[in-house]
Amino acid sequence: MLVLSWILALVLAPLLFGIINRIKALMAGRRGRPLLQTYFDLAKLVRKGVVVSPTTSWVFRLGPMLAVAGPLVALALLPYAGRPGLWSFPMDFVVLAYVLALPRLGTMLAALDTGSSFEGMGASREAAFGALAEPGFLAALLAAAPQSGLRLEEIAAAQDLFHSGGALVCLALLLLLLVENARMPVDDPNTHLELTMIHEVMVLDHSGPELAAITFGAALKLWVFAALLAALALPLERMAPLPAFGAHLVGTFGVAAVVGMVESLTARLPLPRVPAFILSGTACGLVVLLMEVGGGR
Amino acid sequence: MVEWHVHDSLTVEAIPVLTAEDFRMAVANAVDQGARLVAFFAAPTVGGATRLYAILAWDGRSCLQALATDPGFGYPSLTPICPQAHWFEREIFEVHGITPHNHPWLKPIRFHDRQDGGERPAPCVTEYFTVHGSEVHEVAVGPVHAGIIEPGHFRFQCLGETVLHLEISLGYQHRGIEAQLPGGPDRRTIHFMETAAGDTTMGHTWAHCAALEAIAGVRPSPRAQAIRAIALELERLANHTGDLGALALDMGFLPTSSFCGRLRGDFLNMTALVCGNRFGRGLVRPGGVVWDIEPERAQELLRRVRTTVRDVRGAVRLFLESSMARNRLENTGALAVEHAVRLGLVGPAARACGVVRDDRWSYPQPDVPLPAGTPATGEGGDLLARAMVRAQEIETSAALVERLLQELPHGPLLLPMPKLPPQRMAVSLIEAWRGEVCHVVATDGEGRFAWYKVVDPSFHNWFGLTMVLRGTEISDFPLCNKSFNLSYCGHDL
Amino acid sequence: MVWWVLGSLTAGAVVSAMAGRSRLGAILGPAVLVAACAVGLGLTLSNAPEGWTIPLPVGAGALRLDALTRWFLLPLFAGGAVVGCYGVGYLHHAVGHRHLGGHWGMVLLLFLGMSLVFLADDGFVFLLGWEMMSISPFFLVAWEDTEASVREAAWEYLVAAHLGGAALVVGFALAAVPGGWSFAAMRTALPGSPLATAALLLWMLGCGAKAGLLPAHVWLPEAHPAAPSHISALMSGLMVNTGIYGLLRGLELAGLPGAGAGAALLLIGLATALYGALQAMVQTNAKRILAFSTVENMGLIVLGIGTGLLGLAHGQEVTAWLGFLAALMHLFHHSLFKSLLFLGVGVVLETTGTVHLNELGGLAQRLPWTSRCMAVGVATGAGIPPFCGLIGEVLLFAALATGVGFPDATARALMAGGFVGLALVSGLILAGGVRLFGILMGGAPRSAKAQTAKEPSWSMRGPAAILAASCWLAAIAAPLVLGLALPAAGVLLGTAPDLTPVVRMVAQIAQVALVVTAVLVVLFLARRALPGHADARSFRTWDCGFAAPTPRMQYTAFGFAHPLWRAIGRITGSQVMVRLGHGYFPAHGEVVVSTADPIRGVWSRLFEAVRLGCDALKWFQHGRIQLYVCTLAAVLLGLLLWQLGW
Amino acid sequence: MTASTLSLACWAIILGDLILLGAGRMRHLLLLTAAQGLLLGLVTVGVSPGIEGYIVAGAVATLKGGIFPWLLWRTMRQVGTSEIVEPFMGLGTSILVGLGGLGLALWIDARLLLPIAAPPLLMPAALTTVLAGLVLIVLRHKALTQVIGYLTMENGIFLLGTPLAGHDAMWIELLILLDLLVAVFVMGIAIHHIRRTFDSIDVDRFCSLRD
Repeated sequence: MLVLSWILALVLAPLLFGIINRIKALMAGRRGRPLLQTYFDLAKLVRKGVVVSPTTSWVFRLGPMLAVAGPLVALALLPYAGRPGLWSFPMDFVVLAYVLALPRLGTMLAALDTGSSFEGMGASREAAFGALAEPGFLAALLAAAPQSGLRLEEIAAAQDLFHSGGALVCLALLLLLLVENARMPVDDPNTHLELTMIHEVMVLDHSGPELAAITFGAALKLWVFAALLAALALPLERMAPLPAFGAHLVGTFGVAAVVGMVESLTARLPLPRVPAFILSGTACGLVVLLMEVGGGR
Repeated sequence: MVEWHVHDSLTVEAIPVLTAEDFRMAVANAVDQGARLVAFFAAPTVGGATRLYAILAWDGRSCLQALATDPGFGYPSLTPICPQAHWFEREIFEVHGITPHNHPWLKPIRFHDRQDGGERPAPCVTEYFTVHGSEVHEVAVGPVHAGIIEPGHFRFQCLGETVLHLEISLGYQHRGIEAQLPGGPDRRTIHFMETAAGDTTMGHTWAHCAALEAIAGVRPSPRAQAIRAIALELERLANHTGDLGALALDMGFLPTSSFCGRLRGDFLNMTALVCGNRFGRGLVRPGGVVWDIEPERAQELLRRVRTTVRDVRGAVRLFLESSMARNRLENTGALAVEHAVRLGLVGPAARACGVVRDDRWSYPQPDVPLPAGTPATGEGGDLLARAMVRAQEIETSAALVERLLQELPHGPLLLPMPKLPPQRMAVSLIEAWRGEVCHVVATDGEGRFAWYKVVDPSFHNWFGLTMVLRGTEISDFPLCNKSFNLSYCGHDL
Repeated sequence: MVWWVLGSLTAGAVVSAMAGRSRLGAILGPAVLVAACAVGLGLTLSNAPEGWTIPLPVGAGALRLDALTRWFLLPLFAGGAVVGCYGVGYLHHAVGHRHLGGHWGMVLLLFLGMSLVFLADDGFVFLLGWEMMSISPFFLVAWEDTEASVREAAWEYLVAAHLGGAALVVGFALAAVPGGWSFAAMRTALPGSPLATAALLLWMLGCGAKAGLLPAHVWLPEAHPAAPSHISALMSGLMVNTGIYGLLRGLELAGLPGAGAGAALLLIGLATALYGALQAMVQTNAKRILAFSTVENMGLIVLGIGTGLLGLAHGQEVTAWLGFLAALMHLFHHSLFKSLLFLGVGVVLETTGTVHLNELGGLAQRLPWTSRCMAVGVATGAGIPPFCGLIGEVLLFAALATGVGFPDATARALMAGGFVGLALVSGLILAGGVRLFGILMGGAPRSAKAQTAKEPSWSMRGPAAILAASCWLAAIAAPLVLGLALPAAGVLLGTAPDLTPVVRMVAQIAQVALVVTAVLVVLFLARRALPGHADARSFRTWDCGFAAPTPRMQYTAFGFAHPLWRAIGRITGSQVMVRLGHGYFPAHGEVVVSTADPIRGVWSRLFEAVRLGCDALKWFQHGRIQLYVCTLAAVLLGLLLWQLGW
Repeated sequence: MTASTLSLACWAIILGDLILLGAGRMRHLLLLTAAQGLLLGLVTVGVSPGIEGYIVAGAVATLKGGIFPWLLWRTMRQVGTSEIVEPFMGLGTSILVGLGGLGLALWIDARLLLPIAAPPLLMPAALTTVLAGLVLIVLRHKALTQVIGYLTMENGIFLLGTPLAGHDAMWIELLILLDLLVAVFVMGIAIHHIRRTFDSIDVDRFCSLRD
């Protein structure tokens, strides 16, 4: 089951982008690109050669590897279908956050290695927003953790969408998912305007298999967040293994659908307002945490 | 100082030639008292010397004035006392090598080959205004852009996210149109005009025809004028709709952007219904228009305009009433009204700052009715104001088109054009969708073009864009740029 | 063995100082240091007997080697050997014309002092060691004494060290009142005594100043960067540990006081960590960034200690253990990566002559070794797997997270606040680390100095590589390291509760680190199989079609921090002054960014007030011997009366 | 009305307070105020069941959830003021202050000895609402925002009073009276502020605010 879920994640993660784009297209009254477009892109990129700028060094080539390695390992920490992940130990949610910082580190360093103002711009924004999002992510998960257990497995089991603080924790994670995965309204993955981008502008110089790695890493990262959110939102642990497995899968795609809806209906925030947006996500988690600390729950 | 009406012509000799100092003071005084510098250029005299001409427009009195001076190799610059002249003086310096002394920023406005015949420099390599300090970095955007837009180079001086200064270097679209016109009109002339700025075909073509008609003393029939006006307003409708959609797209607001993208196409197709070309090429010729709008076609157009405008209204309302979109638009890229006036901005960009300036009201073309109401203006000159002005202009344009379609006057489509009289000169002003298009034509002793000056609205407005960016966010630049939506080829010619 | 260590350090210091400018002076010192450190390491890891006495003129001083001391000696000797090797390479150009013997003599004296501080079993030896350790860095910092800023930093260091030292002297004097100067006596007599609180406060002041805790951190970002890089590594990686040690030992002697001290330390630690992290985010001098990073990490360690004390006060043993273990583990990891980073920046300084980020860049191409080591250091500092920084931070998170379940509401609130604050700090560290490495190493050189950078000799590259490898090893072998830390925490906390979950957690994190490494290796191999690995074309990339990029088009150090600075960084006191000419066509534009530490300003105003106060006392300095004698007599009389108890 | 619905309503009120502090546009502020008024009615029903409870709840919901916000909406439209809320400091700071307020409220709640047992989350919700109102009054430029602040604060005071109201029917009427008094008072002050802020605007239009 565990291996199956891992393989499924690897296979299906790029589909999330397809779902989001299809939803956006539907909402805008367009037909949209094929559901499997990300796969086609990946297949094309893997076969292509690479051009690197003369200013770059080993850092630039390492970045894409970190971008894949982080989410790959993070998958092993995720509880799946109400069952623990490959590892499950106290405080594994903090380790998850640190493992997920690996791709951020990789892409930012590679971006700065190009010596281009655009990539520096993206890295500078990513550094700021990533740093501000960190407390929100951890606070939400801590708030969701039951007194008895600090493992992701127990956190996922203790929460569901229709439970007092659960909805708020899920909202916090959804907002932070948008921030961490460079989605609207924080970042626009579809824009061509370098000056407004965050994630895309950092990877402008990558090409060929390295760009494929970054794209795949981004898809995996989105999968990790979506699957975590689904695990928290759905009462999977109370289901039989097979239905739970299916429900988790559907839930993960459901999160992608929600992201697609959000993207269809929102406009970009002005960049100076992004910290306030992150704070509002953080506040959702903090309220639950405060309630718990204050004994109000 | 000679003064005339926009449909009249005059002799070139009628323009008084002042000393450089008097010329400078006269222009500056006129601008202080409310005139606008619509064109300022150097042109050859009959004797072969180079003479500077300044065309001033008095919007309130609907009349034009002209002044000239013989500068020799240099003259005292107008820019320090009249910033509107800034860009014109740089152009004169670039093309003719006449130096405006004490010009604060004397450098070419277009990227071009080195004049001393040295090695061709790399694109955009020139001297930019530099903000010093170890923490300042530069951002060089362009000349190639990621979107499907024209080439241009933008050089930002930034501290992190804050733009300290922006300088724009253009010229990648330079085709030498003005240089190829003298000796005309010939068979190429009208095509040059139709493509001077691809999205402003109607504006430039009409301005060209109006200038020629003024020189020749031909007055096109009311029907031809009405068809011209319909095409001009359709061009305005298409571009404003497209601009609003693009603005929405740039902030990722999908509903409006996809709707407006389609609706812009609908407007273009209406122009195609009139003349077979979506941009209105081949419709207007000196003396009138080539294609007629028969009653059934008028009915079809009317139907289409009504439904499309209704859809546009819905999409734009969704956009401008969405609080997320408003958050993005409000107080972003603002320009104070006094800057807009002093820099001589035109078109929706100027009106959004609160400047009442629209040539459809100030210099109406003969037999064309005024649009209903007053020119649309905004407050604050921010992105929201520029979007609102466009939304209002869509309404007035649609109303005008409907009115014209319902009561199309009669008359011949195309009048024959006589040979142009010698030694005459005319200025035409057309409010195209982007702003004022100005054509200045003079004929030589045989009735051919002695020289021809085209001023696209972008020429006035590019510097306004740089002013908007000072001290704002670099991430706001794409939106600000889009809200001005200036032409590169219209500027570069 | 302990005598071998102390004796060789002493003798080496004397001989080396006498060797002066000779070649012997350049070699003898480091050789003795490395040898003594090797023996010291043996001592630390052996089952040596636990106590010794040294005959001192004022009586016998006592030394003791318990698990806590072992834990602190471990990085000291390990780091000492590595830094000694590095120093030889760093100073090789000074051989013959600078007084290298004196320099190394002072280094040995510093090590002697630190060893004594850790080994001391009574107040005298502790203070003796402390004084040695406080004075010698003054001469080490003042190595580049031709520069005014360095001289000023050295003086500032001396003042801070002496104020801290004075606090410690008074603290020990007070602590000795109930039972005497020996630690054993204090342990029995001090807890519960009314003097304990006062003594502890003074200890906290003295040790806090040494460790760079807010608000007494101001000297640290001045002095650490001013010193030669191997000395910076020593001071920032190892010497700050003495402050933490003093604090821990003081807490132990005072019987681990309760909730109040815990809450205070937690808050001070959190404030220090946040402030340090934010300052590290906006500073532009690489060494100052590292110094502020030290401040921040000391904050984290003290946060752990505070959490532990709070846990203890509320009877939550697991939290207490987690807190102290986090502090101890993080201290060890910090020694590794901070020494590493200073050695790396030392290479940069050596080869380019500058450590200002805005003059550097493009070094990853030119210094492949050093840049790789620095990357490891930055990743370790940010707690990125597979390096060891992660372990301490997760332990700290764990301590705080368990605290959220406390019965006491105030403690719960403190713990939850600490948890969220720590998360913010950890995010900031990553941002700051990326900035340091990215601006320093990435892109194109920003000045001619960086253009010609070259890798130095192996004596400088080797130590950095060893430290980088240790950063990884310490993560993979984390259960082993934890095994050493457990008895050290046991010295403070007594017998341990069931800590198997904690041990298993650390083992699992080590596994995660191992798997991350494995995944990276696999990806690396897979990359070789794909196109574009070896045959990548080097050509100008997109850049918006711009054909002539210049180094000015790269993000600057402060520019990179700008979004964060705008959001939360203004409390660092850094300011941006834009001078752009008026009108449409400005003639000149300039931007000045000042990154002065505002707390420094507060201190200098305070010192100014003290100076004015002293000026007021000048009437007393009249030179009349009679009055002086009279005053002395009055003081003595007063003391006598006090001693007789009225 | 179960206890869980009541606690959900309290959660909603607390969240509403925080969103109120983070809201950047006037129309959101007004919508939130209206929603809070309706929630207040819900809480009243929960705390004091019975016919009196329903009457009071209905009155409260109509007044605070309907009439007041609508009046303010109309005023805003007539004055033609910009939609943007003008905070002294960033909206993020306000949210942080609100979170601090929630913490303070929980802390006070743990130490407050009430004569009667109140539902668990009621007191924190009430105190947070009062503090949120305070923040709106103190940290905003616009007069209209301040009126909303007064309203919010008053909502909080009302919430504080509800558990007492359940005990004794007399209290209810007193509370309503007090409420109206406060409302009129608040409006009076607010209009004074508005008059100062919008000097040039026709003051007569504010008559619509009078009750």
